[in-house]
Amino acid sequence: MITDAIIANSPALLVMIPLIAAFACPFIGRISPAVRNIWVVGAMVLTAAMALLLAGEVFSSGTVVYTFGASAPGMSVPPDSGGIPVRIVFTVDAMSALMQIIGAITGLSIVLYSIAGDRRHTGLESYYTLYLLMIAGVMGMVSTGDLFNFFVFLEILSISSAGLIAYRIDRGVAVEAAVKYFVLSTIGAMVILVAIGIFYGEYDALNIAVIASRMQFTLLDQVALVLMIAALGMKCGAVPMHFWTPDAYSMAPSSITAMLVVASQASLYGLFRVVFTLYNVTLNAATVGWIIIVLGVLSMVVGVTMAIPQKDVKRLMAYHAISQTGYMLLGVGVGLAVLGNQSLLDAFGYVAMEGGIFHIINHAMYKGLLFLTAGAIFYRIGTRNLNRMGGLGHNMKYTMVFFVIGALAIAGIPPFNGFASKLMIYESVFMFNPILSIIAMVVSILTLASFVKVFHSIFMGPRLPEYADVKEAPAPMLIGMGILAAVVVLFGLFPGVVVDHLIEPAAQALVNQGAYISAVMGGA
Amino acid sequence: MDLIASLYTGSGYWNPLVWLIAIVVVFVIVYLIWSRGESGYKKGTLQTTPFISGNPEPEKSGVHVPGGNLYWGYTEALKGYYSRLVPLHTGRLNDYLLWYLGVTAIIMVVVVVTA
Amino acid sequence: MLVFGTIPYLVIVALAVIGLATVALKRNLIKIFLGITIFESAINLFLVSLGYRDGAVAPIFTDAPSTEMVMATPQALTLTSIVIGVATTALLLSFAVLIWKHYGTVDTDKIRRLKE
Amino acid sequence: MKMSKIVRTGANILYPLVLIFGLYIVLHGHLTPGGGFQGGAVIATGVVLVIVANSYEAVTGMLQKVVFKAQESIGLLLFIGVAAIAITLGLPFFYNFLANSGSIFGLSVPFGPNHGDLNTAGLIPIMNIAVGIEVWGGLTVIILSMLSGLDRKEA
Repeated sequence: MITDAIIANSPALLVMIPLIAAFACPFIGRISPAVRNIWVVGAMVLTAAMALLLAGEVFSSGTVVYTFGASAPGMSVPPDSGGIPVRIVFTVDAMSALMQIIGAITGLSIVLYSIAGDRRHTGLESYYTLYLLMIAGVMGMVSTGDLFNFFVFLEILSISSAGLIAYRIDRGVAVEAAVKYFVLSTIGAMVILVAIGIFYGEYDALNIAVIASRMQFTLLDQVALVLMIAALGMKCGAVPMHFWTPDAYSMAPSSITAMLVVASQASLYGLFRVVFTLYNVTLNAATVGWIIIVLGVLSMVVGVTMAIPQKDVKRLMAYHAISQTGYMLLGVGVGLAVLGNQSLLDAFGYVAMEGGIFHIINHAMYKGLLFLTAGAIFYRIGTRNLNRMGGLGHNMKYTMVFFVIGALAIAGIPPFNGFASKLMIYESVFMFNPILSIIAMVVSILTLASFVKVFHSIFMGPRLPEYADVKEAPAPMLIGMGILAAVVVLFGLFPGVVVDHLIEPAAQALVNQGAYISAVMGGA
Repeated sequence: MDLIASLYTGSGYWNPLVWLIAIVVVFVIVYLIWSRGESGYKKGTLQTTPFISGNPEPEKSGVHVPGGNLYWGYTEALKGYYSRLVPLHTGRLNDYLLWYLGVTAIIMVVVVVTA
Repeated sequence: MLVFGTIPYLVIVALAVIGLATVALKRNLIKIFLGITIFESAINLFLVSLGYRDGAVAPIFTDAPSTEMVMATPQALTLTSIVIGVATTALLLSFAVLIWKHYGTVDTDKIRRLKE
Repeated sequence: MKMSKIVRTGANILYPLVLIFGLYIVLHGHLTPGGGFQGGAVIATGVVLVIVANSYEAVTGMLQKVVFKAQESIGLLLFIGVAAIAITLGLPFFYNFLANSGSIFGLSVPFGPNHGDLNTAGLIPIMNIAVGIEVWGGLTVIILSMLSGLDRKEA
């Protein structure tokens, strides 16, 4: 049956569809812009469908293993290979499936938004080509079970992101942001490649499961671990390696900024995958856990305090993105710090990890929504400077509603989704270390304060004469924002369902290293 | 599927639907109190204009507070913190890279020493 | 021979330090990009020397004498890394062209319109 | 700026040779060192040779960016498309269904040291050709874009 074939091949199709669509985009674009838009949206819908199909498969029947070029997708260990996987293997467990869902929902709403929002620019064929490459990069990064393949998708992602950050040249300033982002991410990716080389030299393998099953935590492994933590931490924007984040986020087109948030979280996924699946209990859990916690707390505090005095609305939101990444690092770091101690893990470790992972998906939704509203405002009034805005609530009512939903969610106000994940983090971290929990709550209050400022200066106040005839954002942009807003509200209203069915399997998949190894290696 | 599942956080639970019901109840009570108030004010008279100590009401666009003026007191109070933190964001590519290398070195020392 | 086998790794460390120092300390964008290329070469050399075996032949199946071959996988990795490096360098250099056009300089001290 | 006549003539004579050498590397990618990327890079070097020997203005009529962009996309589509054919046959992505099949590039490789046969290895030579086309187009587009960027230099 054709549906069986599609489900069986969905991990490959997930990467293949965006790639084919991307490379065909220059040809399709020559026909007419309308056909190109339909093509891009169609490709994105198909990709999202694949991601959801695959996620359904993973959550119902466990980890999916897909071997490229083998005689059957499940044959990760060929009979004549001596018991090791020799081919590139995609290993999609619950954590990967969760990240794919994030990529699918965000990607789809961004592409709908882009069709209206970036209509006025030239060179849109290249824009959509690079955008679809970004999607392929994210999907590949979170699906792959092979370290070198991870590096390749990481580079695909950062090259296409850099191209898109510089897309709107803006008298060279966007190019400056792109240079800063790209130099740092290139160095980071190469450092990751050094770590991969160390693993290859030591364990003769590139497959994550094989390396995990042979892990010794020698001095070389410690060096590789540090290189990976620092590089991936830099790529997800943890303070004090966050300097590229506000530059790149503020200068990229808004739709791309929302996608860059997902890209950062794919790096965060890589960090968690390395720490939990590759090393798990072999590493010194307390030390590495505390390193991640310290990075998280620094990100939370520095991010939010730098955000408050900002005048550029997207730069302000970028600092908030750093601050929210801190919550994820804090939650998962606490889970890591008690790894190996089953009673503490049951008492609060799992809840902390679930809070951190739940925050990943929540953050992608509401931060994407906020960047899209900022983009809609920029689209209509042509400035990002908060000092020159005011009274737009009279003219852009839907945008204002979406902004309020996003702002309340990021500030952790019930009943939106940010509250649910932050509550899980507060309560579980309080049992680990009360001071950390109090810092997290203070940061949340400052976030609310900062968004009150943004809300006031953009939407409140009398109608300004220069914006008297500003119109509401066009319908496709509103639809894109609406999808994300709906997800924010739904996740906020039914957090129990989401946590039980999506988040808990993901946290279990991270902690349970043996299941990952046996899914690839078979038996054992 | 249990749609009204509560979220258990280890030391308690959270159920937004219960919270929503509570909010609705509170709003009903607020409305009941509000509806008992005096409704006999006269529109278009001094009763509906703001009272600014007898001064004339200023032009609407003149009272708009732009974003840059908000939280002036907050940044002023934390001047010692901000005057150290903000200059770290130099915008120089080399500094960005040095921070990254420095953090890598620190983590390296911590991990290798404690292993 | 221990000493002989260590030489490539010493070269790798030297190249990596030179590359990173160039990126971190030089203020000229073009020199920074050259530093990245040097660092990349260090990594490529590292990957290739991982698969090296003394006295082995290239891993080509045709007409090979039946002796040991060097490991082919690191060479494939190196090739992929070189390809990615070409794309990276090309993109960086075109950024440099654009920066020069709009800013009139390639000095990182002056390319600081985004800060704080 | 123009190079001397000797340089230009030399470049024009060398260009087809470079092209053939590049194509050789692409085609023999599965037998000898080299492959799609290396061969494509060699061919692109030939293009650079022509551009450097003549002036940029002289070659823009002959070498058009649109053509090379299309070529790049065709190469990539061919690569992914060939890999995707396996899915339609009910096999995993990238499965080498042509190898040992007896059709084009389908002879089986004899065991032990041998001289190598061009007509082996199934999909690998086809993918090498696809990558060769892509790299040829891609590198040429990069070079042409950079030259056109330098062309309109300000200040």
